Amino acid sequence: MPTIRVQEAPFDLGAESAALTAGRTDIGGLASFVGLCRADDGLAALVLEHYPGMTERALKKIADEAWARWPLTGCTVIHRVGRLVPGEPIVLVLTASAHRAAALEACAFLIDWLKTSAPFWKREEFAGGESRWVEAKATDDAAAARWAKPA
Amino acid sequence: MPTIRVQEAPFDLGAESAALTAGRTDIGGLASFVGLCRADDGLAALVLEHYPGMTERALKKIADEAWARWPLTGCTVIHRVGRLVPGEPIVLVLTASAHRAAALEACAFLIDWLKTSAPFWKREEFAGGESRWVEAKATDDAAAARWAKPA
Amino acid sequence: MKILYFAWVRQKVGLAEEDVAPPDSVGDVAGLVAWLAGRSPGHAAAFADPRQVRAAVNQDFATPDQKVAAGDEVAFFPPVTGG
Amino acid sequence: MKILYFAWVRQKVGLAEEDVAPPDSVGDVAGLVAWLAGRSPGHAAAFADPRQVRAAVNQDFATPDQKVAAGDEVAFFPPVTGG
Repeated sequence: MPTIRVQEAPFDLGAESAALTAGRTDIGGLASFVGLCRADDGLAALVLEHYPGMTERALKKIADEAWARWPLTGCTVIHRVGRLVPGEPIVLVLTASAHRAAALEACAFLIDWLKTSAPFWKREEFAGGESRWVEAKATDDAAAARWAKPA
Repeated sequence: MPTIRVQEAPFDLGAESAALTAGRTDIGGLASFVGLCRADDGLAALVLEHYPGMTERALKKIADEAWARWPLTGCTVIHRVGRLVPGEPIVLVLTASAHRAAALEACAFLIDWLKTSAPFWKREEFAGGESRWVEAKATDDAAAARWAKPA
Repeated sequence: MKILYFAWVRQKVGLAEEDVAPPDSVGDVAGLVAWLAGRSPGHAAAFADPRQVRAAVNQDFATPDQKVAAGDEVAFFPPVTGG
Repeated sequence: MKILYFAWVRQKVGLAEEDVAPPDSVGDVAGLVAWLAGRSPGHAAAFADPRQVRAAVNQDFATPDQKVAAGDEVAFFPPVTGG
Protein backbone atom coordinates (compact mmCIF):
# COMPACT_ATOMS: atom_id res chain seq x y z
CA MET A 1 0.00 0.00 0.00
CA PRO A 2 1.42 3.43 -0.89
CA THR A 3 2.75 5.78 1.78
CA ILE A 4 1.62 9.40 1.40
CA ARG A 5 2.85 12.35 3.41
CA VAL A 6 2.39 16.13 3.20
CA GLN A 7 4.81 17.85 5.55
CA GLU A 8 6.86 20.98 6.19
CA ALA A 9 9.92 19.01 7.29
CA PRO A 10 12.60 17.86 4.85
CA PHE A 11 12.66 14.18 3.84
CA ASP A 12 15.58 11.78 3.60
CA LEU A 13 15.88 9.89 0.30
CA GLY A 14 18.26 7.31 1.77
CA ALA A 15 16.04 6.60 4.77
CA GLU A 16 12.86 6.38 2.67
CA SER A 17 14.56 3.99 0.20
CA ALA A 18 15.85 1.85 3.04
CA ALA A 19 12.34 1.70 4.53
CA LEU A 20 10.92 0.32 1.24
CA THR A 21 13.61 -2.32 0.78
CA ALA A 22 14.50 -3.37 4.36
CA GLY A 23 14.27 -7.13 4.86
CA ARG A 24 12.92 -7.76 1.35
CA THR A 25 14.39 -9.97 -1.35
CA ASP A 26 11.65 -9.58 -3.97
CA ILE A 27 12.59 -6.09 -5.20
CA GLY A 28 14.62 -5.89 -8.39
CA GLY A 29 14.33 -2.16 -9.03
CA LEU A 30 13.86 0.98 -6.98
CA ALA A 31 13.22 4.21 -8.88
CA SER A 32 13.10 7.64 -7.33
CA PHE A 33 12.53 11.22 -8.30
CA VAL A 34 13.29 14.22 -6.12
CA GLY A 35 12.06 17.64 -7.22
CA LEU A 36 14.14 20.55 -5.90
CA CYS A 37 13.73 24.30 -5.65
CA ARG A 38 15.84 26.14 -8.28
CA ALA A 39 17.17 29.67 -7.91
CA ASP A 40 15.84 30.83 -11.29
CA ASP A 41 15.69 34.57 -12.00
CA GLY A 42 16.73 35.64 -8.53
CA LEU A 43 14.22 33.45 -6.71
CA ALA A 44 14.63 33.76 -2.93
CA ALA A 45 12.00 31.23 -1.85
CA LEU A 46 9.04 29.14 -2.94
CA VAL A 47 6.02 29.15 -0.67
CA LEU A 48 3.85 26.05 -1.13
CA GLU A 49 0.22 26.09 -0.10
CA HIS A 50 -2.06 23.06 -0.03
CA TYR A 51 -5.67 22.10 0.76
CA PRO A 52 -5.43 20.03 3.94
CA GLY A 53 -7.53 16.93 3.56
CA MET A 54 -8.11 17.14 -0.19
CA THR A 55 -4.38 17.18 -0.96
CA GLU A 56 -3.75 13.96 0.95
CA ARG A 57 -6.82 12.38 -0.73
CA ALA A 58 -5.56 13.41 -4.17
CA LEU A 59 -2.06 12.03 -3.51
CA LYS A 60 -3.54 8.78 -2.24
CA LYS A 61 -5.78 8.50 -5.31
CA ILE A 62 -2.84 9.02 -7.69
CA ALA A 63 -0.63 6.59 -5.76
CA ASP A 64 -3.43 4.00 -5.64
CA GLU A 65 -3.76 4.30 -9.41
CA ALA A 66 -0.03 3.67 -9.88
CA TRP A 67 -0.33 0.73 -7.50
CA ALA A 68 -3.13 -0.73 -9.63
CA ARG A 69 -1.41 -0.11 -12.99
CA TRP A 70 2.05 -1.46 -12.16
CA PRO A 71 3.10 -4.47 -10.04
CA LEU A 72 4.69 -2.39 -7.30
CA THR A 73 6.04 -3.75 -4.03
CA GLY A 74 6.42 -0.29 -2.51
CA CYS A 75 5.50 3.33 -3.24
CA THR A 76 6.21 6.48 -1.24
CA VAL A 77 5.10 9.99 -2.13
CA ILE A 78 6.14 12.89 0.09
CA HIS A 79 5.32 16.51 -0.78
CA ARG A 80 6.53 19.42 1.29
CA VAL A 81 4.59 22.61 1.97
CA GLY A 82 5.57 25.93 3.49
CA ARG A 83 8.55 28.12 2.66
CA LEU A 84 11.44 26.46 0.79
CA VAL A 85 14.66 28.11 -0.33
CA PRO A 86 16.64 27.24 -3.49
CA GLY A 87 18.44 23.90 -3.18
CA GLU A 88 15.81 22.40 -0.88
CA PRO A 89 13.90 19.27 -1.92
CA ILE A 90 10.17 19.75 -2.57
CA VAL A 91 8.80 16.37 -3.57
CA LEU A 92 9.86 12.71 -3.40
CA VAL A 93 8.46 9.85 -5.45
CA LEU A 94 9.82 6.39 -4.76
CA THR A 95 8.65 3.19 -6.44
CA ALA A 96 9.82 -0.39 -5.99
CA SER A 97 9.03 -3.43 -8.12
CA ALA A 98 10.39 -6.84 -9.03
CA HIS A 99 11.32 -5.41 -12.44
CA ARG A 100 12.90 -2.15 -13.46
CA ALA A 101 10.42 -1.07 -16.14
CA ALA A 102 7.49 -1.05 -13.67
CA ALA A 103 9.45 0.95 -11.10
CA LEU A 104 10.69 3.50 -13.67
CA GLU A 105 7.35 3.96 -15.40
CA ALA A 106 5.35 4.26 -12.18
CA CYS A 107 7.82 6.85 -10.88
CA ALA A 108 7.53 8.98 -14.05
CA PHE A 109 3.73 8.58 -14.04
CA LEU A 110 3.49 9.75 -10.43
CA ILE A 111 5.58 12.88 -10.83
CA ASP A 112 3.87 13.85 -14.10
CA TRP A 113 0.47 13.35 -12.51
CA LEU A 114 1.34 15.15 -9.27
CA LYS A 115 2.16 18.26 -11.30
CA THR A 116 -1.35 18.48 -12.73
CA SER A 117 -3.68 16.77 -10.26
CA ALA A 118 -2.52 17.41 -6.70
CA PRO A 119 -3.82 20.56 -4.96
CA PHE A 120 -0.61 22.48 -4.32
CA TRP A 121 0.08 26.07 -5.28
CA LYS A 122 3.51 27.65 -5.50
CA ARG A 123 4.24 31.30 -4.86
CA GLU A 124 7.66 32.64 -5.85
CA GLU A 125 9.34 35.23 -3.64
CA PHE A 126 12.19 37.24 -5.15
CA ALA A 127 15.16 38.93 -3.57
CA GLY A 128 13.62 42.35 -4.30
CA GLY A 129 10.56 41.52 -2.21
CA GLU A 130 8.34 40.95 -5.24
CA SER A 131 6.19 37.84 -5.24
CA ARG A 132 4.02 35.98 -7.78
CA TRP A 133 1.97 32.82 -8.08
CA VAL A 134 3.41 30.20 -10.42
CA GLU A 135 1.15 29.56 -13.40
CA ALA A 136 0.24 26.04 -14.46
CA LYS A 137 2.15 24.85 -17.52
CA ALA A 138 0.65 23.36 -20.66
CA THR A 139 3.74 21.12 -20.90
CA ASP A 140 2.81 19.58 -17.55
CA ASP A 141 -0.69 18.81 -18.80
CA ALA A 142 0.83 17.19 -21.89
CA ALA A 143 3.24 15.12 -19.76
CA ALA A 144 0.37 13.86 -17.61
CA ALA A 145 -1.89 13.22 -20.59
CA ARG A 146 0.56 10.73 -22.12
CA TRP A 147 -0.33 8.37 -19.24
CA ALA A 148 -4.06 8.43 -20.04
CA LYS A 149 -5.25 4.93 -20.82
CA PRO A 150 -6.60 4.32 -24.31
CA ALA A 151 -10.43 4.41 -24.25
CA MET B 1 31.13 15.24 -16.04
CA PRO B 2 29.73 11.81 -15.11
CA THR B 3 31.13 9.86 -12.15
CA ILE B 4 31.72 6.17 -12.86
CA ARG B 5 32.66 3.52 -10.33
CA VAL B 6 33.01 -0.28 -10.41
CA GLN B 7 33.40 -1.61 -6.90
CA GLU B 8 32.78 -4.53 -4.56
CA ALA B 9 31.64 -2.30 -1.70
CA PRO B 10 27.99 -1.28 -1.26
CA PHE B 11 26.96 2.23 -2.23
CA ASP B 12 24.82 4.74 -0.38
CA LEU B 13 21.98 6.28 -2.40
CA GLY B 14 21.49 9.10 0.09
CA ALA B 15 25.18 10.04 0.14
CA GLU B 16 25.52 9.87 -3.66
CA SER B 17 22.42 12.04 -4.12
CA ALA B 18 23.70 14.54 -1.59
CA ALA B 19 27.05 14.68 -3.43
CA LEU B 20 25.30 15.62 -6.71
CA THR B 21 23.12 18.33 -5.18
CA ALA B 22 25.29 19.80 -2.41
CA GLY B 23 25.62 23.58 -2.68
CA ARG B 24 23.72 23.76 -5.97
CA THR B 25 20.60 25.72 -6.73
CA ASP B 26 20.29 24.91 -10.45
CA ILE B 27 18.92 21.36 -10.10
CA GLY B 28 15.17 20.92 -10.46
CA GLY B 29 15.06 17.14 -10.70
CA LEU B 30 17.11 14.23 -9.43
CA ALA B 31 16.19 10.78 -10.75
CA SER B 32 17.65 7.53 -9.51
CA PHE B 33 17.46 3.83 -10.18
CA VAL B 34 18.83 1.14 -7.90
CA GLY B 35 18.91 -2.44 -9.15
CA LEU B 36 18.80 -5.06 -6.41
CA CYS B 37 19.46 -8.78 -6.16
CA ARG B 38 16.19 -10.77 -5.96
CA ALA B 39 15.84 -14.19 -4.30
CA ASP B 40 14.10 -15.77 -7.30
CA ASP B 41 13.86 -19.58 -7.46
CA GLY B 42 15.94 -20.22 -4.36
CA LEU B 43 18.83 -17.97 -5.42
CA ALA B 44 21.52 -17.85 -2.75
CA ALA B 45 23.87 -15.34 -4.39
CA LEU B 46 24.75 -13.52 -7.61
CA VAL B 47 28.42 -13.44 -8.57
CA LEU B 48 29.23 -10.53 -10.86
CA GLU B 49 32.31 -10.63 -13.07
CA HIS B 50 33.63 -7.73 -15.12
CA TYR B 51 36.43 -6.88 -17.55
CA PRO B 52 38.67 -4.46 -15.61
CA GLY B 53 39.52 -1.53 -17.84
CA MET B 54 36.96 -2.18 -20.56
CA THR B 55 34.04 -2.13 -18.14
CA GLU B 56 34.96 1.32 -16.82
CA ARG B 57 35.48 2.53 -20.40
CA ALA B 58 32.08 1.19 -21.46
CA LEU B 59 30.35 2.82 -18.47
CA LYS B 60 32.08 6.10 -19.21
CA LYS B 61 31.05 5.94 -22.87
CA ILE B 62 27.40 5.30 -21.99
CA ALA B 63 27.40 8.04 -19.34
CA ASP B 64 29.09 10.48 -21.74
CA GLU B 65 26.39 9.74 -24.31
CA ALA B 66 23.66 10.51 -21.75
CA TRP B 67 25.57 13.69 -20.84
CA ALA B 68 25.56 14.74 -24.50
CA ARG B 69 21.91 13.86 -25.17
CA TRP B 70 20.31 15.47 -22.10
CA PRO B 71 21.15 18.75 -20.32
CA LEU B 72 22.40 17.06 -17.15
CA THR B 73 24.03 18.84 -14.24
CA GLY B 74 25.16 15.58 -12.63
CA CYS B 75 25.36 11.86 -13.39
CA THR B 76 26.64 9.01 -11.24
CA VAL B 77 26.84 5.35 -12.28
CA ILE B 78 28.06 2.78 -9.76
CA HIS B 79 28.08 -0.95 -10.56
CA ARG B 80 29.10 -3.54 -8.01
CA VAL B 81 31.02 -6.74 -8.75
CA GLY B 82 31.77 -9.83 -6.68
CA ARG B 83 29.37 -11.94 -4.65
CA LEU B 84 26.02 -10.34 -3.72
CA VAL B 85 23.23 -11.94 -1.73
CA PRO B 86 19.49 -11.30 -2.25
CA GLY B 87 18.41 -7.88 -1.02
CA GLU B 88 21.77 -6.27 -1.81
CA PRO B 89 21.99 -3.37 -4.26
CA ILE B 90 23.83 -4.10 -7.54
CA VAL B 91 23.74 -0.93 -9.58
CA LEU B 92 23.01 2.75 -9.06
CA VAL B 93 22.14 5.31 -11.73
CA LEU B 94 21.64 8.89 -10.63
CA THR B 95 20.91 11.83 -12.93
CA ALA B 96 20.33 15.48 -12.12
CA SER B 97 19.01 18.21 -14.39
CA ALA B 98 17.28 21.58 -14.27
CA HIS B 99 14.12 19.85 -15.50
CA ARG B 100 12.51 16.57 -14.54
CA ALA B 101 12.02 15.08 -18.00
CA ALA B 102 15.76 15.16 -18.76
CA ALA B 103 16.66 13.55 -15.43
CA LEU B 104 14.01 10.82 -15.75
CA GLU B 105 14.78 10.01 -19.40
CA ALA B 106 18.56 9.94 -18.92
CA CYS B 107 18.16 7.65 -15.91
CA ALA B 108 15.99 5.18 -17.85
CA PHE B 109 18.35 5.37 -20.85
CA LEU B 110 21.37 4.59 -18.69
CA ILE B 111 19.92 1.56 -16.95
CA ASP B 112 18.51 0.14 -20.21
CA TRP B 113 21.83 0.66 -21.94
CA LEU B 114 23.91 -0.75 -19.06
CA LYS B 115 21.95 -3.99 -19.33
CA THR B 116 23.04 -4.56 -22.91
CA SER B 117 26.34 -2.73 -23.37
CA ALA B 118 28.42 -2.90 -20.22
CA PRO B 119 30.76 -5.89 -19.81
CA PHE B 120 29.35 -7.55 -16.70
CA TRP B 121 28.38 -11.19 -16.38
CA LYS B 122 26.15 -12.62 -13.68
CA ARG B 123 26.38 -16.14 -12.31
CA GLU B 124 23.54 -17.38 -10.10
CA GLU B 125 24.35 -19.63 -7.15
CA PHE B 126 21.50 -21.65 -5.66
CA ALA B 127 20.96 -23.02 -2.16
CA GLY B 128 21.54 -26.56 -3.43
CA GLY B 129 25.05 -25.66 -4.64
CA GLU B 130 24.03 -25.54 -8.29
CA SER B 131 25.22 -22.56 -10.31
CA ARG B 132 24.47 -21.11 -13.76
CA TRP B 133 25.38 -18.10 -15.89
CA VAL B 134 22.51 -15.70 -16.49
CA GLU B 135 21.56 -15.51 -20.17
CA ALA B 136 21.11 -12.18 -21.92
CA LYS B 137 17.47 -11.24 -22.45
CA ALA B 138 15.87 -10.19 -25.74
CA THR B 139 13.64 -7.83 -23.71
CA ASP B 140 16.76 -5.99 -22.53
CA ASP B 141 17.91 -5.54 -26.13
CA ALA B 142 14.47 -4.18 -27.01
CA ALA B 143 14.52 -1.78 -24.05
CA ALA B 144 17.93 -0.43 -25.09
CA ALA B 145 16.97 -0.24 -28.78
CA ARG B 146 14.12 2.20 -28.07
CA TRP B 147 16.79 4.80 -27.24
CA ALA B 148 18.47 4.49 -30.65
CA LYS B 149 18.44 7.81 -32.44
CA PRO B 150 16.53 7.97 -35.71
CA ALA B 151 18.93 7.67 -38.67
CA MET C 1 -22.26 25.72 2.97
CA LYS C 2 -18.56 26.06 3.72
CA ILE C 3 -16.49 27.87 1.10
CA LEU C 4 -12.66 27.65 1.00
CA TYR C 5 -10.30 29.79 -1.08
CA PHE C 6 -6.67 29.03 -1.94
CA ALA C 7 -3.66 30.80 -3.48
CA TRP C 8 -4.51 34.01 -5.41
CA VAL C 9 -8.23 33.30 -5.19
CA ARG C 10 -7.86 33.52 -1.40
CA GLN C 11 -5.78 36.71 -1.70
CA LYS C 12 -8.30 38.43 -4.02
CA VAL C 13 -11.34 37.41 -1.97
CA GLY C 14 -9.48 38.41 1.19
CA LEU C 15 -10.73 35.36 3.08
CA ALA C 16 -9.43 31.80 3.51
CA GLU C 17 -12.93 30.51 4.23
CA GLU C 18 -16.49 31.58 4.92
CA ASP C 19 -19.87 30.03 5.67
CA VAL C 20 -22.58 31.07 3.25
CA ALA C 21 -26.25 30.31 2.69
CA PRO C 22 -26.96 30.88 -1.01
CA PRO C 23 -30.60 31.04 -2.17
CA ASP C 24 -32.28 27.88 -3.48
CA SER C 25 -31.76 29.12 -7.03
CA VAL C 26 -28.02 28.37 -6.67
CA GLY C 27 -27.84 24.68 -7.56
CA ASP C 28 -24.45 24.06 -9.14
CA VAL C 29 -20.83 25.28 -9.07
CA ALA C 30 -21.37 27.78 -11.91
CA GLY C 31 -24.39 29.26 -10.11
CA LEU C 32 -22.43 29.45 -6.88
CA VAL C 33 -19.57 31.28 -8.61
CA ALA C 34 -21.99 33.86 -10.06
CA TRP C 35 -23.62 34.35 -6.64
CA LEU C 36 -20.31 34.57 -4.72
CA ALA C 37 -18.96 37.13 -7.24
CA GLY C 38 -21.67 39.53 -6.04
CA ARG C 39 -20.67 39.42 -2.38
CA SER C 40 -17.80 41.95 -2.49
CA PRO C 41 -15.37 43.68 -4.88
CA GLY C 42 -12.75 41.09 -3.77
CA HIS C 43 -15.06 38.21 -4.70
CA ALA C 44 -15.80 39.93 -8.01
CA ALA C 45 -12.08 40.27 -8.74
CA ALA C 46 -11.37 36.63 -7.85
CA PHE C 47 -14.13 35.35 -10.15
CA ALA C 48 -13.68 37.95 -12.90
CA ASP C 49 -12.54 35.21 -15.29
CA PRO C 50 -14.17 31.98 -14.08
CA ARG C 51 -12.04 29.96 -16.55
CA GLN C 52 -9.00 30.74 -14.40
CA VAL C 53 -10.63 29.26 -11.30
CA ARG C 54 -10.92 25.54 -10.46
CA ALA C 55 -13.38 24.10 -7.97
CA ALA C 56 -13.70 21.12 -5.67
CA VAL C 57 -16.88 19.91 -4.00
CA ASN C 58 -16.39 17.90 -0.83
CA GLN C 59 -12.68 17.59 -1.69
CA ASP C 60 -13.12 16.18 -5.20
CA PHE C 61 -12.35 18.23 -8.32
CA ALA C 62 -15.63 19.49 -9.75
CA THR C 63 -16.87 20.87 -13.07
CA PRO C 64 -19.15 23.97 -13.35
CA ASP C 65 -22.25 21.78 -13.69
CA GLN C 66 -21.53 19.84 -10.46
CA LYS C 67 -24.49 20.09 -8.05
CA VAL C 68 -23.97 21.86 -4.71
CA ALA C 69 -26.22 21.86 -1.63
CA ALA C 70 -26.33 23.03 1.98
CA GLY C 71 -23.70 21.21 4.05
CA ASP C 72 -21.23 20.86 1.15
CA GLU C 73 -17.61 22.01 1.39
CA VAL C 74 -16.79 23.90 -1.80
CA ALA C 75 -13.28 25.16 -2.60
CA PHE C 76 -12.04 27.56 -5.28
CA PHE C 77 -8.43 27.84 -6.41
CA PRO C 78 -6.16 28.40 -9.45
CA PRO C 79 -4.90 25.50 -11.60
CA VAL C 80 -2.56 23.45 -9.40
CA THR C 81 1.23 23.88 -9.54
CA GLY C 82 2.67 21.18 -7.28
CA GLY C 83 5.38 18.64 -7.94
CA MET D 1 48.75 -11.05 -28.66
CA LYS D 2 47.01 -11.10 -25.29
CA ILE D 3 43.78 -13.10 -25.10
CA LEU D 4 41.31 -12.71 -22.22
CA TYR D 5 38.32 -14.93 -21.44
CA PHE D 6 35.35 -14.09 -19.23
CA ALA D 7 32.38 -15.88 -17.64
CA TRP D 8 31.56 -19.31 -19.15
CA VAL D 9 34.02 -18.79 -22.00
CA ARG D 10 36.74 -18.58 -19.33
CA GLN D 11 35.40 -21.66 -17.56
CA LYS D 12 35.25 -23.73 -20.76
CA VAL D 13 38.70 -22.67 -21.97
CA GLY D 14 40.08 -23.23 -18.48
CA LEU D 15 42.14 -20.02 -18.59
CA ALA D 16 41.47 -16.38 -17.69
CA GLU D 17 44.15 -15.19 -20.11
CA GLU D 18 46.97 -16.34 -22.34
CA ASP D 19 49.59 -14.89 -24.65
CA VAL D 20 49.45 -16.31 -28.15
CA ALA D 21 51.29 -15.81 -31.44
CA PRO D 22 48.89 -16.84 -34.22
CA PRO D 23 50.26 -17.30 -37.75
CA ASP D 24 50.13 -14.38 -40.20
CA SER D 25 47.13 -16.00 -41.87
CA VAL D 26 45.04 -15.01 -38.83
CA GLY D 27 44.00 -11.44 -39.66
CA ASP D 28 40.61 -10.86 -38.05
CA VAL D 29 38.48 -11.86 -35.05
CA ALA D 30 36.75 -14.69 -36.96
CA GLY D 31 40.10 -16.11 -38.04
CA LEU D 32 41.43 -15.85 -34.50
CA VAL D 33 38.37 -17.73 -33.15
CA ALA D 34 38.93 -20.57 -35.64
CA TRP D 35 42.62 -20.75 -34.75
CA LEU D 36 42.05 -20.59 -30.95
CA ALA D 37 39.39 -23.33 -31.18
CA GLY D 38 42.13 -25.72 -32.30
CA ARG D 39 44.34 -25.17 -29.26
CA SER D 40 42.58 -27.55 -26.80
CA PRO D 41 39.31 -29.40 -26.23
CA GLY D 42 38.41 -26.60 -23.78
CA HIS D 43 38.97 -23.94 -26.46
CA ALA D 44 36.96 -26.05 -28.91
CA ALA D 45 34.07 -26.28 -26.43
CA ALA D 46 34.14 -22.54 -25.73
CA PHE D 47 34.00 -21.65 -29.43
CA ALA D 48 31.71 -24.53 -30.52
CA ASP D 49 28.98 -22.01 -31.39
CA PRO D 50 30.75 -18.75 -32.28
CA ARG D 51 27.39 -16.91 -32.38
CA GLN D 52 27.21 -17.29 -28.58
CA VAL D 53 30.56 -15.56 -28.10
CA ARG D 54 31.18 -11.81 -28.19
CA ALA D 55 34.58 -10.20 -28.72
CA ALA D 56 36.41 -7.01 -27.86
CA VAL D 57 39.64 -5.76 -29.44
CA ASN D 58 41.68 -3.38 -27.30
CA GLN D 59 38.67 -2.99 -24.99
CA ASP D 60 36.15 -2.02 -27.66
CA PHE D 61 33.35 -4.34 -28.76
CA ALA D 62 34.36 -5.95 -32.08
CA THR D 63 32.63 -7.74 -34.95
CA PRO D 64 34.00 -10.96 -36.54
CA ASP D 65 35.57 -8.98 -39.42
CA GLN D 66 37.49 -6.66 -37.06
CA LYS D 67 41.27 -6.78 -37.84
CA VAL D 68 43.62 -8.12 -35.18
CA ALA D 69 47.43 -7.90 -35.02
CA ALA D 70 50.34 -8.67 -32.72
CA GLY D 71 50.20 -6.52 -29.60
CA ASP D 72 46.40 -6.37 -29.52
CA GLU D 73 44.40 -7.29 -26.45
CA VAL D 74 41.50 -9.49 -27.57
CA ALA D 75 38.77 -10.66 -25.20
CA PHE D 76 36.04 -13.27 -25.62
CA PHE D 77 32.92 -13.50 -23.47
CA PRO D 78 29.17 -14.27 -23.54
CA PRO D 79 26.54 -11.59 -24.21
CA VAL D 80 26.67 -9.21 -21.25
CA THR D 81 24.23 -9.44 -18.33
CA GLY D 82 24.94 -6.45 -16.12
CA GLY D 83 22.63 -3.87 -14.68
